[in-house]
Amino acid sequence: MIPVEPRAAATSEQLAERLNVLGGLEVKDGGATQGTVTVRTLGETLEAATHVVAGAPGARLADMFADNGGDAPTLRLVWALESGYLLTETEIHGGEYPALSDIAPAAFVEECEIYEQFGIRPATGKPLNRLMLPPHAGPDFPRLGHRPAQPPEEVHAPHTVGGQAFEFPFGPVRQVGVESLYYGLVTSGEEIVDVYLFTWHKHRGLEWRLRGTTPREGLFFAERAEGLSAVAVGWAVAAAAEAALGITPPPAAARTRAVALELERLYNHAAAMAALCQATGLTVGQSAAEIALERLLRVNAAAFGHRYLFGVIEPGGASRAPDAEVLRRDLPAAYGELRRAADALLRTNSFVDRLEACGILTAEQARRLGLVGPVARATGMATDSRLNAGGPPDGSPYAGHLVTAVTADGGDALARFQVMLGEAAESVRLIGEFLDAGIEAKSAPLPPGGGRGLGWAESSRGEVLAWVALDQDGRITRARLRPGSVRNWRGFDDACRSQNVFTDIPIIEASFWLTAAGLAR
Amino acid sequence: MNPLDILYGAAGAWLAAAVAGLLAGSWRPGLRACCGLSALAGAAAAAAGGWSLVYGNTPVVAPGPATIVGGPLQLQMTSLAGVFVALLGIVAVALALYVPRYHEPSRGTGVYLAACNLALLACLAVLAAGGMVTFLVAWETMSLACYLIILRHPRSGETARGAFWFLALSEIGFLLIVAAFVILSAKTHATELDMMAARGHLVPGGWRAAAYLLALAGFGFKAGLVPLHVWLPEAHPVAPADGSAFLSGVVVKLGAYGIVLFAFRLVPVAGPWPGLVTMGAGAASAAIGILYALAERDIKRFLAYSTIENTGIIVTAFGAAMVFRAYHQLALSAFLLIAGLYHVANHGCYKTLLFLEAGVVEHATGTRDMDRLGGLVHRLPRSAVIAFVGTLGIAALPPLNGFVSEWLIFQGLFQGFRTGSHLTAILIVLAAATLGLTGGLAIYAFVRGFGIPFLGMPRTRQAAAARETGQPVAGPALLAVACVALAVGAPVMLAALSRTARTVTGTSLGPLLLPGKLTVIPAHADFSAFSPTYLTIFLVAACAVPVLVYLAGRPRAASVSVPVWDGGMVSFRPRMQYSAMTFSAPTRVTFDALYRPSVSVRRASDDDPAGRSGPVHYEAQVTPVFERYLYRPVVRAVEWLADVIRPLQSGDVNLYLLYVFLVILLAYLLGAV
Amino acid sequence: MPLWFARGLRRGVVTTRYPARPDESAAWLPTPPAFRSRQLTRDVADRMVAVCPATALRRRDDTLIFDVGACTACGRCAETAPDAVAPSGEFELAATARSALIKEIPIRGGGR
Amino acid sequence: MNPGRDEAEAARRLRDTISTQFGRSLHIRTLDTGSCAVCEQEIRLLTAPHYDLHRLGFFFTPAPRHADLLLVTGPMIRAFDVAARKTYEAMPGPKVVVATGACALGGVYPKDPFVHGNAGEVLPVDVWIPGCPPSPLALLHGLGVAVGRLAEMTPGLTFIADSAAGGGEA
Repeated sequence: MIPVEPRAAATSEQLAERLNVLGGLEVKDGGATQGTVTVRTLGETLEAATHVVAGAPGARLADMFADNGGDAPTLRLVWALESGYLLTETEIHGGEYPALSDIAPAAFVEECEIYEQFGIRPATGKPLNRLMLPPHAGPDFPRLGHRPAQPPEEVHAPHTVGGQAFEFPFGPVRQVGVESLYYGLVTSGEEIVDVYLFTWHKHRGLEWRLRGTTPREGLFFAERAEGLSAVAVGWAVAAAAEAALGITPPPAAARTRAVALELERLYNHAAAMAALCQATGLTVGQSAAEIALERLLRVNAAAFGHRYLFGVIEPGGASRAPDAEVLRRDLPAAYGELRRAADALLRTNSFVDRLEACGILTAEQARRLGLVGPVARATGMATDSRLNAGGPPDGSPYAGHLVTAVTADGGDALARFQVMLGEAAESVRLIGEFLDAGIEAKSAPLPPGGGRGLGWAESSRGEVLAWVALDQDGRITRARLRPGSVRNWRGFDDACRSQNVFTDIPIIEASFWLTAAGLAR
Repeated sequence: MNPLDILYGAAGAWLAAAVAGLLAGSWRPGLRACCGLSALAGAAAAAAGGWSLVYGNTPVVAPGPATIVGGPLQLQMTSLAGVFVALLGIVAVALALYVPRYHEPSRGTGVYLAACNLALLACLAVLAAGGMVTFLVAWETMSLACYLIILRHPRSGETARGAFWFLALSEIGFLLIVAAFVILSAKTHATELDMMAARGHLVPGGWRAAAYLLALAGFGFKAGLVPLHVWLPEAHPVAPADGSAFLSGVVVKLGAYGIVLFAFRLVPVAGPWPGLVTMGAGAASAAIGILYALAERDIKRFLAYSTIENTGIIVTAFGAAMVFRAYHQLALSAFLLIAGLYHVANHGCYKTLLFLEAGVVEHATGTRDMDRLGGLVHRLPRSAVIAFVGTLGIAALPPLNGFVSEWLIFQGLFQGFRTGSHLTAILIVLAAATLGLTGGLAIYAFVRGFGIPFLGMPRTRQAAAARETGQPVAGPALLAVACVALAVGAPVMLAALSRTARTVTGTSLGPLLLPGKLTVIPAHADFSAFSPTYLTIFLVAACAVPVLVYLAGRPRAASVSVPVWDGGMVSFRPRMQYSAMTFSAPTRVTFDALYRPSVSVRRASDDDPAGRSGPVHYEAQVTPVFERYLYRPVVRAVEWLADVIRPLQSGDVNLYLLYVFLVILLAYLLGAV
Repeated sequence: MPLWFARGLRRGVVTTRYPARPDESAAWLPTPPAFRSRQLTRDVADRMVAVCPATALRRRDDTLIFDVGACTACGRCAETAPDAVAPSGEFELAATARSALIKEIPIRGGGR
Repeated sequence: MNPGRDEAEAARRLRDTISTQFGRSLHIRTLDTGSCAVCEQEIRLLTAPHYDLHRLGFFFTPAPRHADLLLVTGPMIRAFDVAARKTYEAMPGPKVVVATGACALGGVYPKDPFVHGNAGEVLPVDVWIPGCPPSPLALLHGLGVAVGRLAEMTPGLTFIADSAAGGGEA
């Protein structure tokens, strides 16, 4: 084992050199965006390399995915360090790779997904879980890679319930106006013993669909992966394409994108507040929050021509820019509505008591599961991809502005609600600063040729990662979408397990404010 | 011709049945003859019991030579014992109809049937005992016969343990009963019960109280009052179905008979406190009994705890009757005595029925664990209907007899204010409140007791493979008819019982109790009135009206039957139903101070905390408070004492000579004094 | 402890009069495009068909088949041919027959 | 889909029975067959103070057993069609199916191994509401058309903007 001396934020370059010591390495600097360093490791040294990187202070496994690139599938790990992102690529031969979830537990769900899509399994042989594969999926079910050798029945952990508990089936068709998602609530009659989710009802195979499309056409589908985070996912895919082609959007267009992202964060947090009031049964509070939400959506429609900001982002820049005067006039009024409703809620004892100690997540759980966004910040982790992804690269509009990661401790529904309110206030301030700095609807032309790039954005649900590989005539050969919901639904299981009763589940789900569409893609 | 003569016939038939059982061994026609004789005897006993209710006490008779049983064999058929004899008869008939199809004739069947009939005979002797010695000898014979019954299937240590618990506690109880009788007969210089009752004034107050408390404790062991109840949940599951039905239906009732015998006939103690003590013990037994019933998965243990609850209700009624007598409210006292006796008959019927049905379920599926049953209503339709009638009865739901008797007991308890003393009134209302809690929990327990095994989807293959053919139905059906008859015919039964109360408390409540032909007044007309017969008729009519309206106004469009809405899920699995323990989880949480549950959970994500979902295992165990904190210390103390005393008998001859010398010396000294 | 009842009353009525009277917020909604058939030529139509991600546009020799139901009002056709496309301003497009949503736009732009 | 005479005829008869039977109140059950969560948000906003469908006599109900109208969103994922059939069959007749959003009308997702692409493939759709997402006003208009209380505008529109006004008038 290589002794890793604890030092201040180990920048990804220093880490790359230390990984060189392992031998068999090739450091490839990833594209124009300065924040990403790509390291190619060999299969044998993968485990050692993962230990080294996981050991670095503040290292967090942001994503793990596979690609059918060469003759054998290549495994890519995306590590988020203080100094930016580190991408390790490894060729996997023989359909087995060392179990990375033992080192970084956050990798478990990705291991299950890689098994379903590419058929390669971690070496330990521990049972995996079914994610996107419907139970009746035949061998002809479309996959990104080739079919897994072992049939799923042997690999997947059975959801058997033993002893005196019983499984309360909930879904997939749930309350009105709520997405289809199947919960298996294992309960002892009073409190919840275990929760598991089936998400294959909403799997539209977006990563399979993006193959062969140009970034511009791919963006149309990427935005609809998780409609409520259309801007964030669109921005991540556009940034990935720009990183692959080595261009950066003009600063004014980047600021337009940032305005759209902050507007999206605002209306999502208003919608979350309305859902929390509905879950706790405070109907007047819910109406007040929905009034604020509607006014924010109308601000979006007036500024960008679409209530949910579809079509604003395009590869290279922004397709539309808002009229600064309209935004300066309407936004403060709409946000004032939200602020007044939130202050009244925080002074309503019945509401606050209902949220306290409901769906508790500890910082240790958040770190172990690799949670992102308000859910992680509510446990005290100050992770914000706008902030510390290798310092805002020159292309990022947040470069010159003070971005504070709003955190709270306690990890319960109230902490998440307070983080959302704090972020809403930050967003309005940032929008004002961006409008002052000047915005316009311009986009840099995409040069021909191919490449690979990693893009990210901070959606209202957390860090969205996208990785794109373009072939020579600019068509996507492999796209990886990882909206924030994919990570935070794992926290939802743990939050429900902290012995809450049935009526807590809608409150916990509203406080997370995730989408099943984002999880199932 | 008096009821006692009919009982000779019954006794003779039972004796003959016992001998026939012994001779038959495993010969099927022989066993059938034994059951026939037993049924005949049962019918005779039922007739005698019913007649004795109205006939009053027969004179004491001493048939046969005086020293057959080491003392004068004195028999007397009192009307107080009439209900119990009638119940004994009906249960005997039901068991006789049930046994042939339940027991496969094997080597021990003959002996077992002989023991059963012997037990029935002993019970009859206890109830018809005119003298102290007859009573005690018959009581002990009954205990031993029941011990043999429980040991029918000695296949596992569990059976031996359950039988031993029964015998041990029975013997302790017997000692206390003997002590009580000795005190009374010593003071009144008589061994005949009537003589003792007549000379009751000779017994000074202190001895009278001591005798009553000893009797209460002694009979409490057999009746199952709470701290003394431990043998019931141990013995019932291991006894065969008809054995445990007999135990719960009749033997436990003899405990109640003993208490009412001492309280009302032999030694009416002055002052309210014995009544309050009895009522307190009864209320506590009722509440704790039903709470433990809710924490049970085994059907028979669940029914055993329910027996404790119902005995608690009966004893509470008798206790309240004693309290009202102490405050010279004789009408109310007689009314509550009648209500208690009526509840004895009711509980005897539906509890025996439920135990027989539990036997059918175990016979058909091979298991008694509720969490392994389910969906039996489709596979055992007839048994399900009969069990439903029994469940309606025991859960005290309106049309049936359980409701009538509990309603009468509540009417009596609610008139606590007539005692005049505030403290007593409060205590009586407190007992009524405890019974109210018990009533609510009883409905909750029996919805679970009937719902989990009979409704829903079968949880295991055995439950799915259950078949009705060949299962005994006649016995439980008879008891179901008895329950309905007791409910509809309640006024008739109460009229007969009022004659019994007159023989014991001396107040004739007849006209006051039943002003109209079918309405019942709880001793004071200004309080309330209630007619079980009209209630049943009205309820049946009320149910019929919506059915008729539906049939008349039914939509003509073709109706489409669609599976139950399940949220669009692919398929329901049996594990997605409430199980016995999860259904009773709310009480386990509310009363965790009593239960002290110990929970063990194993989840897939425990060993590898990375959000993996997979198999889950959840277990919640309820700690047996009485066995652990009351009986275990007593047993350990006895063992310790035994270790201390053992050296005395070390087998050394010199030591024995020393003992002989010391005894002689002591005798000399005592003689000299 | 805020009086939610009073707060609700103070906030007043914000409910729209729609459908009795039109709602002014409808002006900001994205609406499917309307085509100027005189400015339409075959290659303009082909460019628009190529750029439409939602396969709402198809060309059958001289008519442009426009499926209003499939249109997501993303505005990409207006970007490629600004003079041939104008916002229709129609958002009340519910139809009881799917065929009512499929419109045929004649291409009269001189066949260039 | 042949826009034959019998289809329009059946649709008209259905709407007559509905307007006579339901008169002023209708219960709606929503069904998400794979939407991107934005149509769901617009449907939730129907109960918001700004739009408030209760004043028009429409009510949301969780159980399909009590529902008269099924509001379908999403491109009807193949793995979901069992649940969709079950929801439709769990509703008592007469019932109306409204497909809303470009996904359900076959726009966004073409027919492929993952999705049917069009709600009409699995459920008999009576009213189609376009839009991505359809705004709450468009939804209210769609519901009005479904119960026959609002006029259907689309047949009259040509989407040809030749005159100076540029509007898509008849």
